[in-house]
Amino acid sequence: MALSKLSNLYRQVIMDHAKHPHNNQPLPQADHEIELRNPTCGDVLTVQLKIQDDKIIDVAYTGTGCTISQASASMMTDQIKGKTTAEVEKMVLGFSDMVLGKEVPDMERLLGEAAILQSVAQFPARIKCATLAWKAAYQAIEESENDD
Amino acid sequence: MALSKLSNLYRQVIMDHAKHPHNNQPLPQADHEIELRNPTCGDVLTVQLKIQDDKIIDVAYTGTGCTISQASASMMTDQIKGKTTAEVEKMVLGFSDMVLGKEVPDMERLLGEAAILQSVAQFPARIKCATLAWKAAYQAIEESENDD
Amino acid sequence: MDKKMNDLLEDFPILKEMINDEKLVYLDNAATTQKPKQVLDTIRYYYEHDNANVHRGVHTLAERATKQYEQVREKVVNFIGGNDPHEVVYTKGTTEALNWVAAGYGATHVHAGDEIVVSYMEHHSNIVPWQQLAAKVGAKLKYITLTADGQLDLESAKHVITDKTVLVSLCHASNVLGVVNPIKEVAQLAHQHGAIMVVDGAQAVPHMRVNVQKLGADFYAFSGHKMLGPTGIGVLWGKKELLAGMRPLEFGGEMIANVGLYHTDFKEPPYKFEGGTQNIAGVVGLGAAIDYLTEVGLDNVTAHEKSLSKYVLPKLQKIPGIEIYGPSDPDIRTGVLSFNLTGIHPHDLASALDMDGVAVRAGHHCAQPLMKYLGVGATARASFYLYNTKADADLFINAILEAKEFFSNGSF
Amino acid sequence: MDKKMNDLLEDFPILKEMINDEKLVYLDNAATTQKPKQVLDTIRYYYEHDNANVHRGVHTLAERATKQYEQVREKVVNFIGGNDPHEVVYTKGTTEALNWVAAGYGATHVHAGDEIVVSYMEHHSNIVPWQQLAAKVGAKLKYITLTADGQLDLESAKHVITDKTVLVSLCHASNVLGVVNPIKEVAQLAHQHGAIMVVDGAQAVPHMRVNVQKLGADFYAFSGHKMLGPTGIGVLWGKKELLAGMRPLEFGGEMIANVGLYHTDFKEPPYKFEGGTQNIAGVVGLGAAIDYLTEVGLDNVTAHEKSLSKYVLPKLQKIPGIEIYGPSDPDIRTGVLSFNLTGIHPHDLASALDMDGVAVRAGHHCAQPLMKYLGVGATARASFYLYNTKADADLFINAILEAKEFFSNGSF
Ligand SMILES: Cc1ncc(COP(=O)(O)O)c(C=O)c1O
Ligand SMILES: Cc1ncc(COP(=O)(O)O)c(C=O)c1O
Repeated sequence: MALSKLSNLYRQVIMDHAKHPHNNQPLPQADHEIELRNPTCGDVLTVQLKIQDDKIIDVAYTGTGCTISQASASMMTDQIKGKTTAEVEKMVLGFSDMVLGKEVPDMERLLGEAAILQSVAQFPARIKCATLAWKAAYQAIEESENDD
Repeated sequence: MALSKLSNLYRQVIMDHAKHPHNNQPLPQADHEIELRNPTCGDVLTVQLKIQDDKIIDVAYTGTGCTISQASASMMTDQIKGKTTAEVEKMVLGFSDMVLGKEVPDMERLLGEAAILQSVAQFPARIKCATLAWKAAYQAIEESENDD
Repeated sequence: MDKKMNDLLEDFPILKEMINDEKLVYLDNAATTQKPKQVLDTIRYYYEHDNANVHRGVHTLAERATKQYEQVREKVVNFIGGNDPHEVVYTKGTTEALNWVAAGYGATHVHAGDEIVVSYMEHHSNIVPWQQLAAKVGAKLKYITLTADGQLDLESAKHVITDKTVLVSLCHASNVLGVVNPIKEVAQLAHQHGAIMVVDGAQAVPHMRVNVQKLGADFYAFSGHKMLGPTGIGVLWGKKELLAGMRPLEFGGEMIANVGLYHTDFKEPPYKFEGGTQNIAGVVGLGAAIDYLTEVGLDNVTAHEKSLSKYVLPKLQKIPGIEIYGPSDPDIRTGVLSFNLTGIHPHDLASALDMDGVAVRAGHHCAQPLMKYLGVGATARASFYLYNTKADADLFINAILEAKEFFSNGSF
Repeated sequence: MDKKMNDLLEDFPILKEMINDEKLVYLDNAATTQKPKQVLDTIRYYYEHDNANVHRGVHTLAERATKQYEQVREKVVNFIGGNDPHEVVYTKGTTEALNWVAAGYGATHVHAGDEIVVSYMEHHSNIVPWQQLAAKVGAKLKYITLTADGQLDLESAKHVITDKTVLVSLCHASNVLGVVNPIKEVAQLAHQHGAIMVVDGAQAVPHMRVNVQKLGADFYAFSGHKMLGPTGIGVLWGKKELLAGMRPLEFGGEMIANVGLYHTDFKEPPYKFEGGTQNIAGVVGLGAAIDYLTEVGLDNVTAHEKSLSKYVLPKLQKIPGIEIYGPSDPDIRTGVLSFNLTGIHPHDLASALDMDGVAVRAGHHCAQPLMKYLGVGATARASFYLYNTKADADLFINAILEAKEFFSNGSF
C-alpha cells in the first residue's frame, strides 16, 4: 500500500511520544517562556524554561498540534533538560539542519532519541511542525541571555 | 514598398488639411470651449464654439497634434459650421462609428469631406487621434445644452 | 456534462501527474484550480504572436495586445451579469480587490462611529482589510453569526445590520463550510439601511452562474486562479458611481491623464486603478478561462459538483469519528468539504492522503475567526471541481479509511 | 555574444511574426520585452506538473510550488547583488513596488516639512506616488535638473538634496534619454544628509549587472516583463530594517501570523507584504528569465546593446532634421533612443514605421514632466535589446528614411 512510506515518518516511538507526551504541562516555576505559532495550521505551542547558571533546570510545554509537533516537543523537552544553554543552542541548530536533510556530525549523540525525526526531511511540508518546539526553546534561551 | 498602405491613410487632402488647417486660431467671440487631451501622446486640442439658437455660428480650434488629429480637427470645423447642434451630434456619432469600422448610412452626405477619414478604421491605434476634435465639439455642445 | 467528461479530463495534463507513485487526485480546488490546455495555449499564443505593452503603442503588436486586454473586460462583464465593461477593474486577485475597496473607497466613505459588517465565516482577505479600515477611521467591525449547521444566520444579520452600518461584506460562497450565502437578501437589508454591499466571490464565480446585478452587489471581487485561469489576475467589479468615487491606490504609468510637476489628473475608471503595466498575459488567460467555463456551461459545472458532493458526503458521514462542518444536507452544499477525524490531526491526515496521491488541505484555511467559532484549531478540507470524478471521490474515501486504520490501529 | 546570436534568435518565436507583410523589427523593448521559449516552457511546465497554492499546503504539489516560489527569491537576490532572500518582496511590477514604498514606508517616515527629491527624467511611476505622499503628509517634492545633454546634473543634486531631504528616488536608467544615472554618488549624498535612496531599476536590471549593495540603494524596484519575464510580476528589494518598518498594504491570505476578530498580527517580511495568492507562475517565469539572462551574461547583454547603439546612433545623427534627446556620445548611452524629425509628428512616424514592420513607441513615454522640460509634446523612441541585430538597426534607419520621404515629398 501507498502508506508504507508513511511508516518512515510515523515510527512507533514518535506515535508514543505524541500520544503520551512528556513534560506536557505548565511549569509554574519557569523563568522564561515563548509562545510560537505554526501559521499554516494555527497550532500554538508554549515552551517554558527554568534556567539557572546557564543550565536548563527544567522545561515543559503546553499547546496542541499534530503528531509531529507534539512528538518533537516531547522529545525536545527530554533531551535538553540538564544541558547548558550553549549545548541546547547547538542542539537546536543541529536539529534544524537534520530535518532540512543536511549532514549533522554526531547527530545521534547530539540529539539522542530526537534523531529519529530525521525522517521528517522526506516530508518537507512537515518541517515547520517538527521545528516549532525547538525554535521556541532557542528563542527563550536567547531571551534569557538578553536579560543578563 | 511597404508604405503603400500608408497612402490610404495619408491622402493628399488629409495632408493638405494638416499642413494648412482651417479655422486653426482662437475664437474670441466663442461662448463654449472644451480642451481635450490624447493621453497616449500628450496632444492637447481646444475646440471653441459660438452657438446661437441651437446653431453653430462659428467654430475654431487650437492645439498641436499629429497629421490625423490636425486634419480631422480642420475638417470637423469646416463641416459643422452652420449646422444645428442636433445635426452635429449626429455627425459626431456617425464619425465615431465610421472610424470604428461600422457601417454609417449616408456617410458621405453626413460627414462631407471628413468621410475620407474612414481609412483610419484600418489603423486602430490612430482612432483616438481622429476622434479627439469631434469629441471636444460634442462635449462643448452638451455643455451648452446644460446651460439652458 | 458527464458525457463530455473524458474529453474534459484530457484538457488537464496535470491530472496524469504521479504523486508518491499514485495518480494525482487533486482536491485542493478551493486553494487554486488546475488549468486546461486551452488556457495555457492562449497565454502561449499571446506571448508568441501578440505580446506588447497595452494602450500606449501605435504599432501593430501594441494594438493587438490592447484589443485583447479590453475584449476580456467585455467577457468578464458578460460572465458575471454586469452591463458595462468599464465597471471591470483588473487586480492581482480577490485579496487586492477587497483591499482596494477598503482603502480606496472605505477610507473616504466610512467615518468614525460607522459600522462595517462581515460574518464569522469570512476569509482573512475579507476581514483584515476591514479591521485596518475600522482602526484607521474609528469605525466598528461587527460579525454576523452562523446557524448551528454553519449557514449564515439571517436573523443575526437583521440585528447586526442597522442604520449605523455603511458597508456589509460577505463571501458569496464559503471556502470552508460549503455553503452559498443569501447575498440578495442581505444586499436588500444593507440597502434598506443605506449601506453598500461588497461581495467576496472568490469561491462562487468559478462554480456557479453569478449575476452581480440580480444579486444587488455594489462591489464584487474574484480571482482568476480559482477558476481555471492563471495566477496574478483577478477582478474588482464595481458600480460606476462607486468606482468614480473611489481613490486609486497605485499611481503611475497608464492611469494618468496629465502629470504636472506637483499635481496629476487621473483617467476615468477602470483605467485610473490600473497603474503600471498590468498582468496582460494574465488578463488574456482569464479570458480563455471564461471561454472554457462558458463552453462547459456554468450550470453543468454546478450540477457536476453537486452530484459529486451528493455521492461523497454520505460516504464521508458514515466514517466513525468524523465531524463534517457545515450543513449535512448535500442539496444545499457546494463541492467544499471540511472535516475532522477524532484523534487524527488534520496535518497528519493530509500527509497520509498525500501518500495516496490525494491532495487535500489541512489548516485554518485563512479563516481563523471561523476556526475559533467552530472551536477547532484546524480542519482537513477536500474541494471538488469540474474535472473531479466519482473515481476521485472513491479514492479519497479509501485514502481516509486507510489513514484512519494507519493512525488508530498502529499498523506500522 | 554575437557568436551565439543565431541560436538566441531561435529562442524568440515572435521575432518571426509578419507585421503588415514585413518581418517584425521589435524596437519597443523599454515598454516590454519579448519572452524566450525557455521562459514560456518553464511557466507551462509549472502549470502542467507542479501547480498549487503556496505555503499553505501539506500535499506534494503545494510543496513543489512553494519550493520554486522561494527558490526564485534566492535567484533574485543573487541576480541583483543582495544577500538575503527575505529582502525580496514580490510585487505586480515596478509601479506597485514604488507605490508600496511611498504609501507603506513614506507615509510613516516622511513628515510635514520634509523634502522628497526626484529628477526631471522620472517615469510617472516614480513621480506620482511621491506627489501623493507629499500632498498627504505635507512634504515638499523637489526635482533635480538635467545637464544640457540630458544627463542627471550632479551639481543640481548637491543643491537640491539637503538636510531636509528624507528620501531620494531616481531611475537607475532613463526610459527616454538613454542614460545611466550615478546612483552610487547620489546615494552617498542622500546618506550624508540622512535620507534614504530609492531606485527605480525598471530600465537597468534587464540591461546591466546591478549590485544593490554596491550602489548603496535602500529600496530597489524592477519589473519582470521588461527583462524577458512574464507580465504581472516585479520585485521590491529593500533593506531588512526598512522592510521591517514598512506597513503592508494588502491584507489577507498568507501574510498573517494570527487573526483575531478585531486585531491581526502580521508575519515577518517579505511575507507580510504578500497578501493573497500571488502571481506564482509569474514568479516561476521570472526565475526562468533570470536564468536565461545569467546564461547569456549581463555583461554580454550590455556590450551587445552598446555595439548596436554605436552602430545606429551615427546613422541616426546623420538624418537631416533629426533631434536626438540625451547625450550624443554613444559610449555613455544605453539602447534607448528618443528622437524627433522636424515636421513629422512622432505618431505619424510610428504609424509609418509600423507599415515596415518596425515597432517603435511614440508619445510621452509616461514622462510628461520630462517632455515639458525638453520642450516637446512627444517623441518617437526606439529601444534595443539582446535579440536585436544590426539588420534590425538597418531596417529601422531605412524605414525612417522612407517615412521622411513619404511625408516630406508627398510621394503618395
Ligand atoms: C523607468 C521606468 N520606471 C517605471 C516603469 C513602470 O514599470 P511597470 O509598468 O512595469 O510598473 C517603467 C516602465 O514603463 C519605466 O521605464
Ligand atoms: C472566500 C475567499 N475569499 C478570498 C480569497 C482570497 O483569494 P486570493 O488569494 O486569490 O486573493 C479566497 C482564497 O483563498 C477565498 O477562498
